[in-house]
Amino acid sequence: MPRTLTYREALREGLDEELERDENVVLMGEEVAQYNGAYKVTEGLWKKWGDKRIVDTPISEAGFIGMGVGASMLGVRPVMELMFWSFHSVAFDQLVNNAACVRYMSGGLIHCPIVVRGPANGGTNVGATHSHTPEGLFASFPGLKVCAPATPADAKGLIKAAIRDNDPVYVMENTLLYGNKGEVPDPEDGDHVVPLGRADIKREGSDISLIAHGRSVLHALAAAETLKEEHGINAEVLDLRSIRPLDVDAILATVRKTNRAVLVDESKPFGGVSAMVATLIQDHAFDDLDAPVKRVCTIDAPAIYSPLIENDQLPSPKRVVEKVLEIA
Amino acid sequence: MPRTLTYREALREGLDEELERDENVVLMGEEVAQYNGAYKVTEGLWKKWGDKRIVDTPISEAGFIGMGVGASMLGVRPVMELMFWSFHSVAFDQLVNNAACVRYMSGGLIHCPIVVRGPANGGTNVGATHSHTPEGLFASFPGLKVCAPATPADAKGLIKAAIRDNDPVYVMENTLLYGNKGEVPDPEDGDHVVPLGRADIKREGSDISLIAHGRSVLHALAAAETLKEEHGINAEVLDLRSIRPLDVDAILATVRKTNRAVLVDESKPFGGVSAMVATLIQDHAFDDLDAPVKRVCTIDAPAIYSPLIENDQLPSPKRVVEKVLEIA
Amino acid sequence: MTDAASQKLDFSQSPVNRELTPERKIELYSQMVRIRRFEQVSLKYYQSGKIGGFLHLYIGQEAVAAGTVSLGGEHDHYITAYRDHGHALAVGMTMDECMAELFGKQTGCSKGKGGSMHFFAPDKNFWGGHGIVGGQTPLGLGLAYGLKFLDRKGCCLCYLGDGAVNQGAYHESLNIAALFDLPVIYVIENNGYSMGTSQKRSSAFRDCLAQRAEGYDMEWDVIDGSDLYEVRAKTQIAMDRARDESRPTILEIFTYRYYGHSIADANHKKYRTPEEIEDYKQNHDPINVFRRKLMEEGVLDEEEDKKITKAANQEAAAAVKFAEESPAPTIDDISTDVYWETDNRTEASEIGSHFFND
Amino acid sequence: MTDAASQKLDFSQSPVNRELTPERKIELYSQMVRIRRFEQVSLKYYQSGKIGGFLHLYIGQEAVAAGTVSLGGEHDHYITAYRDHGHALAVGMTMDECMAELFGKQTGCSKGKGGSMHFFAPDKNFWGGHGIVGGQTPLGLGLAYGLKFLDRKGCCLCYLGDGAVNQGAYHESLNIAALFDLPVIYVIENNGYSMGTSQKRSSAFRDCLAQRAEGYDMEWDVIDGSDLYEVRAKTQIAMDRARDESRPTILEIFTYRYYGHSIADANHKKYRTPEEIEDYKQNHDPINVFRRKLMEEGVLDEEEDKKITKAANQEAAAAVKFAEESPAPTIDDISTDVYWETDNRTEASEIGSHFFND
Ligand SMILES: Cc1ncc(C[n+]2csc(CCOP(=O)(O)OP(=O)(O)O)c2C)c(N)n1
Ligand SMILES: Cc1ncc(C[n+]2csc(CCOP(=O)(O)OP(=O)(O)O)c2C)c(N)n1
Ligand SMILES: [Mg+2]
Ligand SMILES: [Mg+2]
Repeated sequence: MPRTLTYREALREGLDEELERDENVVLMGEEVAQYNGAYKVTEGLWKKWGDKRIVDTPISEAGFIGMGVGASMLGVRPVMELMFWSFHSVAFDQLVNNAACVRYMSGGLIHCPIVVRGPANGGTNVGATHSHTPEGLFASFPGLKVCAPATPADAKGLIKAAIRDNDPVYVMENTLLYGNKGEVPDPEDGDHVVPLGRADIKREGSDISLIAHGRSVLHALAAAETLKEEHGINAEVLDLRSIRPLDVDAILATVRKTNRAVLVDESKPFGGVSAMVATLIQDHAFDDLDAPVKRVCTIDAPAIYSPLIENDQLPSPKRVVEKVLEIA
Repeated sequence: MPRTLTYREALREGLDEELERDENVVLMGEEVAQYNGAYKVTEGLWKKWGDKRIVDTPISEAGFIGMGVGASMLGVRPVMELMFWSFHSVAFDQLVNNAACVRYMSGGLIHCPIVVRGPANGGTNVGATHSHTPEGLFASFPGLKVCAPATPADAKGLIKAAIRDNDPVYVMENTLLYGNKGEVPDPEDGDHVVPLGRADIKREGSDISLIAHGRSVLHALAAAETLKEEHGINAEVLDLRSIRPLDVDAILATVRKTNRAVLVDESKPFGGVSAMVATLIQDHAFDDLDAPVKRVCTIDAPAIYSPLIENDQLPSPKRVVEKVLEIA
Repeated sequence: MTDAASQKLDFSQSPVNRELTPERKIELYSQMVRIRRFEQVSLKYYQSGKIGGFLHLYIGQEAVAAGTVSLGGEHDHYITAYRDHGHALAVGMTMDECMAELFGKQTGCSKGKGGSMHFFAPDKNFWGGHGIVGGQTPLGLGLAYGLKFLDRKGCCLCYLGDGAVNQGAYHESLNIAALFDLPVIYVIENNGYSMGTSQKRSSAFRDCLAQRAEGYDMEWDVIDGSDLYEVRAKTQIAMDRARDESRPTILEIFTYRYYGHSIADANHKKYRTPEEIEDYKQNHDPINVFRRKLMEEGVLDEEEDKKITKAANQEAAAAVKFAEESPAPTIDDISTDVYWETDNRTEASEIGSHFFND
Repeated sequence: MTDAASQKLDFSQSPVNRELTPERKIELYSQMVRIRRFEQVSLKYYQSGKIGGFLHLYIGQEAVAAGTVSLGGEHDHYITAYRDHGHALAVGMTMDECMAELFGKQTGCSKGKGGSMHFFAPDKNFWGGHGIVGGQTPLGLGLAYGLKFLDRKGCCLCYLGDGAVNQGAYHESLNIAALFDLPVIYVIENNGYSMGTSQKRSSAFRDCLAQRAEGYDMEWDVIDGSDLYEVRAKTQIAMDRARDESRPTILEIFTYRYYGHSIADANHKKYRTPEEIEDYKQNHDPINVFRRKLMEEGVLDEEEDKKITKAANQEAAAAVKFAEESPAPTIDDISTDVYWETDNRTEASEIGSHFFND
């Protein structure tokens, strides 16, 4: 029987279940233990699991993420919180060299079962350095896996899959989704794990495909409603959920069905996940396309602070609708 | 009267001329002064210009690149060498936050006229951590500019444009090109500056467009010869030279002329410069395309060490020819 | 620990304090009052939703910014982290431009693009306002490098928190500062906590955090941040060392913040005892301490004090009005201030695409 | 400096050395000879073009790896930078797999994927071989964290160079090591230079680099790296501290490399005087020093010595043969060892695209 949980609670339940399942799982990061997490995702876990399993670290992202990578080589399963994914910038070497390459450089002798998680999004008026959306960036490094859940159920299912995965998985959450509610399967009905690499059709449609991940999925869904009501356009919404592995089959299938696609992606437009998806679509569904693949991205500038305008810099249902109307 | 210089000499001449032109230009980096540079690009400059203008730094990339950014805010013009661009990973925050965002976050009160330069390429058997090609990665950050010269003349012209530019410019050179020779205009015939943002047709053709940057341009040119000789295909080769600003007009023009494009890009295939170029082409030249835009990238794994196989992981004329034949 | 020791010395008699005129003392006092009032008002508007993002209040730490900046001359520069309102007002920024920035308005010091964490005033030698913990420490080094390179006799005061000392960039900066003999002073504003983590839980150290300087053969000192006179007296020594000998220093200034890490920090009464907070307010509040001293010295009286408070209140109220009435940034504003060349419509900016919105 | 002081002590009589049997002493000596011979041979094949990339020789530093690793037990782990051949052989890797790795062959320890800088043998507690300066220091911390978490009584020896101490990641690691009481020993192999830069030109410090430990309230010691007995005696103390008290240490071992930074370094006779190099070879060569001691002790004679050298020569020659005859990696090999899940063809690996080659 599904219950309603917030995205935050769903993540926490996933973490808690994995802490229970495997004694080698350890959560670490800044303020995750005694403070209950800057965004309260880990609330109550320190009290329940104690100092050994839930660990506060100094503000030394390179140090503690590298430490997690090293510990994982010995069999520990660290789940590390970046208070903001934006702070990847000070731990980049550990994230893209040590975590991503140690297996390869050792000819497969080592693997590195870590999870790094935290929010990666704009929209909270915290400015340029705190609003990075690096899911496309990390997905470009072979050796890494990346996912970005949009709903509470996916958040729980993906964090559990990430923890069980034997490769490094970077889970990109979203501050603006933490409070969102949604149905999440009851643990009594079995383990709820969402595999990496499987996209999900969040809305069936026939006229155009809206392909998105993370909070942009919600914009796509809202846009689909408007398109239906005001323009009689029946949009399909595909939630990628996982960026690498990527469900290329699902992407091509929806495009082959609708012959048109608009990609919604909070990345900046040079690159991002959507440039890769557009490239794949035009390559593998060239003859199925009735129009160019279009994208709705963040307006191309560092993130503006002003609460009076920041939302206009980001993708929105309105901008999605406008873009669809250009090609539909 | 053009002379023949190596790529390395051309860069050095460009640096030397800018040191002469502007007393605020200072070269810094590991081993750039007394050791003459790990790859000898700066050879002789310390002897000529002395301790104040050519500065050896400790192995502290975050420290000295951040230092350069700070000094540039006061009016110094630091040109910083990363011995390998791969070492961006330990200075990432300074590169993508401080350099890229300080102008924006200050509402335009500050600008940051720095240059960061060094080799960014695979092919030298130095393994996964030393073979990154981050030109697409950095181009994705608004506030940054990126270029990647393929010839001695472009190397000189672009490094000079980069130094004069008032925004941060990241110049991606290539270890395997340093020894290549080519004609470079004589300083007596005037200042040789190649503006950022202007692509260059390195070979005229009519049947297909090969679009590349850096060493991949040479692969494209070699492939074009084979295509001509063995298959009667007349390929046009467009050298992007600058990744951001990007010469979108030139890209679209060549595609509109040939109706087919193969992009050659040493990046890993998830993302990279080529995913962005493919996205732009299919978006803006949709009706001009007779076939999907194809890409030749590095095989999707961390860089392998083995000198017996590394070249096969990278783009090569052979792989370009094969790819062209798929769609021509 | 240092408190006890430093109580014994009367820093009001240090040369740099002895030379203060009564007017200047009043100015310094007013400065602290203004900073506090500005923030109290901003707190109110943050809570009413007019201000977005984070709001990190400086209340309790005023003597650090007011004291150190008061020593600066033409070629002395400042850079700090996200808890930057105090430094901004101390260097002479107006409440208007600061409040407008918090409100996200076009008239803000950063045109509404930076917000609370990113105040800037290069014309006043103030280089921000930086959000990435420790990320400003190489920039501060660079300002010092620039001063030396350009042959200007000055120094850079680079502020950071007690939690920031464990960032790698800071360590790299310390080594370069000492190795290159750069005129930078790292000022650790030690308020005892980094978010909810006490100094003891975040740093391993022997006597204090500043002592790590010894590993780089660098000078250091510790300062009681509740005493503006002490802040000035000891900072002056470091600034002289920087300006005259081009040598760096670490100063660790013990201070305290009354509010949470940011206003979003609802936990701050959990990780600190009410007694601890109360003790600071009662016995170590920098404004109270200085007020008491000035009254003892006969420089300030009740009436003057009230006037100062009233003026600060009025200034803050006017700043709110200014901010409220200022225009919001437009969509077009999002795309400016990215590149100098495009902002200045130079020839270079006409070549190639700089932006990829469509 | 430390040389002079340490000459006075005879470390052969330290408990950990007194308990050495003659056989074990010969083994340690042979170990150093093997390391040197392996590298001399690899140098030859590098010059003839059979080996690609960089070749950073350890010649001159052998007593560090041989001495420290000789103290290790079941739960002691090792990790180092790119100058890793010595550590690899010391932990018991075969010359065959190491030489084949240099030749870029499938039979190499990393299947030809890592090369000289990236030797690994997790089954021997050796975790590489890392090319980014300082990048391995948080990994070493993590190995120590893992030991403590998994309740294994052991320690991690994490080696780095004198130039690497100025990387931020190292500093962050030191703080965490001390704060969390982790059983890690940072071994600075101070060979006086980082590429062409002398220690004095790269680091600001008071007495020595290890002393920076004090800033983290951590123990430290300095060691003469030409004396294997001293290396063992002093490292043992740190290892006991790690294993028994779970406390970290920084050891700084003074040593020297005879060759350039890498074999591509044609400058190395410019930044160092021939006298300096000659002095080390004559008076501080770890193999010569130990040979002399063992001869004095009557443990080794000329004949045995010749046998050892000959055996090492033969082993290295056989390794070359093994490497030469081994198959090269195939194109398909490029795509394995990226993900554990795809290598193991798990169910997860069937879902979605992991690779984007077409
Ligand atoms: C690299 C990085 N990591 C984490 C954060 C989140 N964060 C912001 S402030 C802060 C605490 C800093 O404490 P301290 O340095 O003592 O300064 P204070 O807030 O006390 O002034 C943290 C963890 C950040 N902004 N940057
Ligand atoms: C982050 C980073 N910066 C620069 C380099 C290039 N580099 C490789 S080794 C080296 C010198 C290191 O010297 P040291 O730590 O003393 O070790 P040694 O070579 O003497 O063993 C440099 C600059 C690198 N590999 N990684
Ligand atoms: Mg603090
Ligand atoms: Mg060294």
